[in-house]
Amino acid sequence: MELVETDLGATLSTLLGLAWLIPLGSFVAILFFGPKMGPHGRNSAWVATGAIGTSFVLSLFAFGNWMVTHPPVSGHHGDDHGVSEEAGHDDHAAWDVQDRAGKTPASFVNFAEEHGEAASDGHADEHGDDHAEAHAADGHAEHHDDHGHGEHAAEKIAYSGDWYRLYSSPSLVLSIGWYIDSLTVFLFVMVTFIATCIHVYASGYMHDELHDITDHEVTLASGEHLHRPGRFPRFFQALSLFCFSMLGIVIAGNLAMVFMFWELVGICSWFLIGFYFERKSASTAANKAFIVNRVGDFGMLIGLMALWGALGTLHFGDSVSVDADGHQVVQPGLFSLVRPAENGHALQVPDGMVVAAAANRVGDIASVVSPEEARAVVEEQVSGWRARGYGNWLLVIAGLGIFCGCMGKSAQVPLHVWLPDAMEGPTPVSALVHSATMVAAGVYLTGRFYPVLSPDVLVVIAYIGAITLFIAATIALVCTDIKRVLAYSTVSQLGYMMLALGLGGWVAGLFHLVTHAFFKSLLFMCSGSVIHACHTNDMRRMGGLLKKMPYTGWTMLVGCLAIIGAGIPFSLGGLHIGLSGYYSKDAILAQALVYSRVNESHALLWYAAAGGAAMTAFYMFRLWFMTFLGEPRDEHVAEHVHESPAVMTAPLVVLAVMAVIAGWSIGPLGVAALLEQARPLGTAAGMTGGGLLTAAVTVPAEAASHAPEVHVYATWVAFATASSGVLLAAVFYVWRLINPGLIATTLRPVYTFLENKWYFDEIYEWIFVKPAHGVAMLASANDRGIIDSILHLVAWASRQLAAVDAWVDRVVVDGVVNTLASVTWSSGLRLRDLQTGRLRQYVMFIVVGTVAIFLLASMMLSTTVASP
Amino acid sequence: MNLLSDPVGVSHYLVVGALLFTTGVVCMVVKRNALGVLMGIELVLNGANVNFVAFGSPVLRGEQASLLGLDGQAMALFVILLAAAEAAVALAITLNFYNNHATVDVDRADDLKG
Amino acid sequence: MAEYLIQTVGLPEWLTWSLMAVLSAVLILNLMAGGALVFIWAERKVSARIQDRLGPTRTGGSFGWLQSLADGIKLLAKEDLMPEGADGMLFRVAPYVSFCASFAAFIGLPFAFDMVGLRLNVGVFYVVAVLGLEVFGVILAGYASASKWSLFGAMREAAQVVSYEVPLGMCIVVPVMLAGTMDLVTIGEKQAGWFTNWYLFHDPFTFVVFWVYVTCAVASVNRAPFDLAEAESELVAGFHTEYSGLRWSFFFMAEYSSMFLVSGLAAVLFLGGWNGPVPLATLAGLSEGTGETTGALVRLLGLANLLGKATLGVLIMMWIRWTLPRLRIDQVMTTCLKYCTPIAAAMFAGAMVWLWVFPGGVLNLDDGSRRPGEIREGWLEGPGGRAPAAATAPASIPAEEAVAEVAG
Amino acid sequence: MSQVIDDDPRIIEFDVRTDEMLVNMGPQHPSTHGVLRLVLRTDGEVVSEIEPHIGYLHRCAEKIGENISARQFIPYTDRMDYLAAMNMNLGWSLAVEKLMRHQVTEKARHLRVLISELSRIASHLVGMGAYGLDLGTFSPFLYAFREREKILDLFEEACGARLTYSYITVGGLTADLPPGWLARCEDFLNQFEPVIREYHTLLTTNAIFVKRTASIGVLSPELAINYGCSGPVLRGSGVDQDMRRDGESIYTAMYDGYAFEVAVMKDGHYPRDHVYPAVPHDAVLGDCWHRFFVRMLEVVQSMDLVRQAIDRYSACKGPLGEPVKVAEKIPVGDVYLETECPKGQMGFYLVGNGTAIPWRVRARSSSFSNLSVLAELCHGCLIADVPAIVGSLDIVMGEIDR
Amino acid sequence: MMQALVATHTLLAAGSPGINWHGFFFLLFALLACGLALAVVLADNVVRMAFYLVLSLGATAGLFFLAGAEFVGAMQLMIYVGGTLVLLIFGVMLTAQEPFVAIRTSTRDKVLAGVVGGALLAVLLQAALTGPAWSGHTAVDASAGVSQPTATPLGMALVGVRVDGDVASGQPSPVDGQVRSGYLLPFEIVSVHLLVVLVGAAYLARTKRRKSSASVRDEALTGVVR
Repeated sequence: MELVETDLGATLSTLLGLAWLIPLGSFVAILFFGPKMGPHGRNSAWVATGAIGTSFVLSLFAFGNWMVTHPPVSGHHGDDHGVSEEAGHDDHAAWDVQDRAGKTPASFVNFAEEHGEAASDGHADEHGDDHAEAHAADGHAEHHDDHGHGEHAAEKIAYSGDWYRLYSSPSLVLSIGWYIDSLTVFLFVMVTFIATCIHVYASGYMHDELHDITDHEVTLASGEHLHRPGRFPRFFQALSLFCFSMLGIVIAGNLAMVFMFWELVGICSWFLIGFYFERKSASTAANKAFIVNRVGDFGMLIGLMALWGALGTLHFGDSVSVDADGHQVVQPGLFSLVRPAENGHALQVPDGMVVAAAANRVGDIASVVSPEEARAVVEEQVSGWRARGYGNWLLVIAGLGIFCGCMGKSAQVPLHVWLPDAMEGPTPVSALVHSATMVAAGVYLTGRFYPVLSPDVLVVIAYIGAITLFIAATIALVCTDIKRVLAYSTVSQLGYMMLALGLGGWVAGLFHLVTHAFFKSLLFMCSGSVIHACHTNDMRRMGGLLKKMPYTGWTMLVGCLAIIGAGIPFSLGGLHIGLSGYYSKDAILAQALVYSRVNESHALLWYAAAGGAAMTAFYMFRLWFMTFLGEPRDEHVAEHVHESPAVMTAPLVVLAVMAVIAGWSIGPLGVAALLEQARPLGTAAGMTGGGLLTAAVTVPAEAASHAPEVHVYATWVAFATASSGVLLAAVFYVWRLINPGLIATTLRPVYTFLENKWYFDEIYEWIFVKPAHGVAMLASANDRGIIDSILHLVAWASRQLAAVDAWVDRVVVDGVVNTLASVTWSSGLRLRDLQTGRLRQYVMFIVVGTVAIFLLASMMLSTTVASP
Repeated sequence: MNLLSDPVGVSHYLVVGALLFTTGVVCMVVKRNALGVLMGIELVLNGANVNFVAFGSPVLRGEQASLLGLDGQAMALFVILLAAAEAAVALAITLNFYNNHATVDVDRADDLKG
Repeated sequence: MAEYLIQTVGLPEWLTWSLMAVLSAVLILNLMAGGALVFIWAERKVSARIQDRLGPTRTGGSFGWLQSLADGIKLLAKEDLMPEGADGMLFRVAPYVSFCASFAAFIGLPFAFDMVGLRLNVGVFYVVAVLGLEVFGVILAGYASASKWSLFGAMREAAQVVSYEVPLGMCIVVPVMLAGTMDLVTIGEKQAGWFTNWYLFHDPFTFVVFWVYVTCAVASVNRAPFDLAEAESELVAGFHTEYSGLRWSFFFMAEYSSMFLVSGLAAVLFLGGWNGPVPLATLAGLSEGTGETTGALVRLLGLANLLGKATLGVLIMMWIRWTLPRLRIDQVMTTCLKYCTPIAAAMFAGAMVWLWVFPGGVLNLDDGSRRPGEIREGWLEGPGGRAPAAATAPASIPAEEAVAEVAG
Repeated sequence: MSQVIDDDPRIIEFDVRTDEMLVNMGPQHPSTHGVLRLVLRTDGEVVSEIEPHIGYLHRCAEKIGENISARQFIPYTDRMDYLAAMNMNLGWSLAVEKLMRHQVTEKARHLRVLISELSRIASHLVGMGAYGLDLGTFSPFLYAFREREKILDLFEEACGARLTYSYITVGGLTADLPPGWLARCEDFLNQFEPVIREYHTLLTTNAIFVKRTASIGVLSPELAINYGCSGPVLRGSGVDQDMRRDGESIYTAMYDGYAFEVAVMKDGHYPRDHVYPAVPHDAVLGDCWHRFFVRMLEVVQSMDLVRQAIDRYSACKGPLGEPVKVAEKIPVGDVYLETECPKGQMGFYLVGNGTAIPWRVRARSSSFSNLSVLAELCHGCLIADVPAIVGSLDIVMGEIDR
Repeated sequence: MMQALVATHTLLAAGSPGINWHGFFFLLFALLACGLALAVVLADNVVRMAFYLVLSLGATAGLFFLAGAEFVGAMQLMIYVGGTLVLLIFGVMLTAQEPFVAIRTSTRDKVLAGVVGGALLAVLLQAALTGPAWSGHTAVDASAGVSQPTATPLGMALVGVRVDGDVASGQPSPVDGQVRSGYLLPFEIVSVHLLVVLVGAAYLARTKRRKSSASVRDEALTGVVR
């Protein structure tokens, strides 16, 4: 393939850039021509689907290019669920590939080479000691010895560059750029694939919108139901924009761009969740999602400001530019600032942050010496200050801030409240929002931003994740709305991902993101199919649907099995067999186990994860059993149930297949191995740190979780919890040995507590909304009572004064003005003769005037020249 | 300097430009037909253009032309383009005037007479 | 030749150069006049064959090949009438305006490599701009004739030609973009090699745009089905209703040479110019630069190629004329503004994207000597710098090998 | 003169205010089919009013007819519709025969059908070719004339003349067919049939042709009837009338036993006895395209009739019968008879007073009525549409001016 | 005219003209341009005025060619002479009714205009002739300048890239070390301006008129709106 010889970065950026922009084109096309595309805009579905399909194909091309150029190697800490044992470890081959790739110039940023050079030009000598100090302070020194994977740290392949610079100054470059590693490429494939499925599915699901529809959930003041024209094109228009935004986040090369598309995703979700905006609930839910996300984004903005203010760049990767002398100048990006190569890619507080934190001292220095000297002094001092902990807080704030945004997007407690409400949107939207796009964005960004997160932040992330997964799972236990169960399960699974990331399981978390995307979109689309058939969301009115909807039922079973991580917990002839969730969830559990072993005080995380697994199994199968097994509970619903059309079931089957195989590895080919390529530099090893927010923690290397003693144990625990959950569900809902209602009455307070979703909404109502109302009322009373009366007084006084003034006006001022006016009037009357209205005369005037000015000017000039 | 004996230079072009400009102005003044006035404007713009091109010409100013670079020619281009736009609008105005007054005599267009 | 005259014959330089200028002008003039004669004869024969008749057979022996000459003599002898109410000066001057515009446009058209009246770096632009002036003659004729039919014809012509210049320009921009230059010689040079290097086959967009160009070209030279300015069934004879004799014949010479010109332009822009479908000369190891005699031969071959292509274009226009009915003026404008312009614009965009995605082109069969599809090569040198042909042609591939390749 | 703009639907936008002008089209204009003079009142290219001026070809034919005997008048009918002189002859002959109560022989009847339908083909060929010419394409004209020449060759063989035949005459025909004529006629028909398909390709289905004719000059059936239009012009508007079927018995009796279907659009489609091109999407019933198409259909229809006539004629034994004497007396009484000529219904009126010379002769010209509708059709059309509309009416000035 | 151009360039390319051809053609075109411009003023007939204007502008294009601004020259031919004047003649014809073809101006106006014009000319000529004398010395080297491509740098400049020193790349001009900016923004402004102007002109030129009752009837009768 000739692409090897060309610049892969350019190829990938072109392909992925096209894949990214095509949905935008579709959006624009539908925006302007949507209603004209066939009857009622029917063809807009094909435009949108075609666009995202094309993106998918382009992404596949990019993926193929990537796989050919950088075939994943199954490292020894890679995924050992699959058949990697047989595949062997051909590290040398991998190195060869890297070396060849490393020769390509320009946008390909080979960290090892570039930074090697940078380190060798005397830079390292200056700061050698400081580095050692920093190592000692952060406890990073041992990470090579621990795991011996230092060489992998140099293997990270990423391409970055800018398409277009929006704004450029020494202190800030805003650009539309790309940062492409295997994570980007793979997420592109995944997002476009799932989005394609959802587009196809939606073109069937949304067919109601093709004609005028009566919305029975909206009652107008006249008592009639709302009757409105269909909004088919609008739906696909928003869908296209949504895909464009999500792909923009994925490909973004800098945080500013991420933030732009982050907000675009937010506004798209607002469009889509509020698609039925005439419904009060839908518009409220849309607003809620938007506002809750804004809360997170506020944090994100703080993070952005912290980074920009201290570091002056928002680029992920290094950017290469040519200066005036024609030399290539490497401007380090965030990653290399936080984890510089000369430091072995270990985390250190970047100079900028240190200096920013030590602003007082810098001021002191600057007040004594000249600016040049001050700079030198500051440079000397930086490592010392760093050792003393300057800037640690800034790094933590930056990390927390960015994570705050991720919390909003990925619905982490306490910002999770929007997600279940977001079910008000059409089901394809739910599938898209909850699998591939919006919520994935948060996890993705956490993963992308991972190198900058310090252990303190990671602990916070882990706890937030654990709390989220636990709370959401408990709520899901008692939900009866089929989509809400899935929604809470999404929240719970997102908690898992965050937990994994927080525990240092970078691959595990993102792996779960990928597998979850497949099976969760499958589950949502299945539920959509069920809702489409039953016209209700209430599981209590379903039951026994399996016979009537075989495709939906069985594919949903696949989805349920995948989400609970069903698999065989022991090796069958060297093969571990299981559905996709099996691999990813086990990886998370294993990581949690390692973590809890390393940090005894944080053992709670492990229990939360394991308990969550059991609950996941229970509520998922509760859902499936209630929906598909047993007898129909509501005859009315049951009698007109039918299987959905092929355009809806076909994506289900496709996704079901993906939900099964997404986690498999064949030889070196597998998601985990692929993600391993994208692992941020320096994160393969564990790290120790913290002390700011918690006691010092050790984040274990992810490879540690692959050790058999950990992994086997975790696998068995996962199996046990999952099967116990399934069994319990079966006991309740299939065999009916125990009446669930009885339990509910027995544990009434708990049940009510859970049914009310831990009273989050109420708490927020009391904490935020009510006080806000109160403040508003106070302000209003203040306005009316005090300020208004003062104003009235002033007004009265003014009137009295005005009466006096009026007399003066009428007599004195008016007299003057009238005189002036009459003078003007009479002079105008005389001057009007000059205004002949004759064009040619005006031209003449202009010419005469010009000549006169010239003459005058030359005269003046000559006199001034002559006079001295 | 003697224009007739010197090699052709910027000054020569300036003279031509001045002549065209003046002719255009006179045309604007003399013509009562709105279209004639319009043609006068075109001549004026054209005269200005000659100057621009002359100042930007590497042939006429040699090395010194680089002081102006392409600006002269680019300016001439813009003038040409805007002249086209101006002609379109002026013609539209003329036609409208003709529609309303059934004449193109600018002396009859004295609705704004003071 | 100039050197020869100066050095050997000893003519004064200014006289020599004037002679050379006059010579090239006369050559083009002859091409126009002679071409018009030939084409008028061809039109009669072609139309006759299309209509199942023989056409002129007697004048000048067989084929009636002297018919046009006889007609010309008749026209010379005819009285040049002028209507009473006509604006005499404009009436007289109008045919020459048309003719001069058509003539002047030929200056920029290359007939073979570097065989061009004046190699301008804005060649395409110049040709189109000057050709557009032809419409003035028609408008003046229509106005000055003091005939309502003529006025109708002139108005139609003005509207039509001005409108069609837009899509025509857009079509022309496509090859200009591909070549990266407006210099016609360079554009032709870029298409050297096998016929797959022709811009017609460069990509699907250029293929489409060529046909748009054909449509617009036919329209801009006022040939059926766009011959509204002289629509004989509606406007008697349109703008030249009142013309007779020599003045009338000038209009016709202008029309036929414009046809030839747009065909030649099509040949240079899309059909490889003077490069044949098979690079015979290159295969034989020859090029313009290999020597005085062979170079001249190669140029003559190129000249034959271009004349052949242009003549083919003219014949196709004749074929169209004798087959299709005439469009109505509003339909002509619709065709231009609603079809040709958007299609040309879209194709332009498409070609741009194509160029971006496949920078090297797709179909290029490289004959080994020239690199087709290279953009901007030497654009800074401009027409003053020699095209790469002379430098690279003979050395890079031995003739035997090339022949063997083809044979194999 | 600017108007106050309101929602009045009668106010429309014009591009530029222009002044109307009067334009003379003809009598020496290439596309007015002879010496018709049209005075157009145009606003730019838009025709606001059109007024036909006729009479440039007036020869007092009717008055002459009142001074010569009925058979002597036959050559004058030749010169009415000189493109279909046979049909003129037939019309006059039948009218006189009706007054005389004269019955021609069976053989003569079939020969008359044969000849008049051939003549109809010849006439429509001119109409078709000239219509192409009107629309700016020259070649179909010559193709049409090539075929017409072949018909004229046949006529020449039969009667010795190529344009003014005087072949069909009162009481029969002047002569029987020469030997071998029928075979040559068959040859012609066989050769001609595929040529029609070419015409359809060249004109009927040609995109430009369709653009120029479809929805142009739409003549509503009511208007057509009100103006007395007839022939293809009437049938092109969808009115199902054909004198050969609906006429007086003395005329329809001529076609007894002949199978033909009137070429008119019924229920949205034309008779489907041959493979015709489909009606284009843009065409509206009653527009130029339909008028043209009806003529093309009638060519095929006439070919059918000619074939049938050849069979029947060759089956007839016995003599052709002699025409009446030149000085045969005409009975007292008046008679009016309309026949279906290629251009429409041609009527002859004569009053006999017992002598050989008719006391009154009048002709009703189909082209005259058809032309009278022109002003209605051309209102608001473009100048380029005027030839298209005039051509679609297929008028002959000789018949109008007489 | 164009024929003459061939000769000019051939001569200039030769480098050593026997007589000053550049001067000769300059004089020719200058006289043509000025003389025809004068003819525009003196002519009474509008169409003739337009015709003279076309020729004058064409001659100016010739001057541009001589000054080495080929692109501008071709542009002048295409847009100015081609586009603008066709537009103008269109207008002339649309409004050309007998009484308006020639509107006489009073002699008083003419004399006045002559005086004022003369004054203006004097001022302008004064400015033209007292400027720095760049002229002359470089014109002989015109052969080098003539063949320089003018279209490409100009086109590049219009899209914002200056070949002769560029802001985007920070490269100064090789000649004077100045960093120049391209014309992308003015170009865009002019584009939008043109669009707006054309739309405006189209709107302005339209007029409302009452449809005649006959056409209403026609429309109702045929159901066809044309």
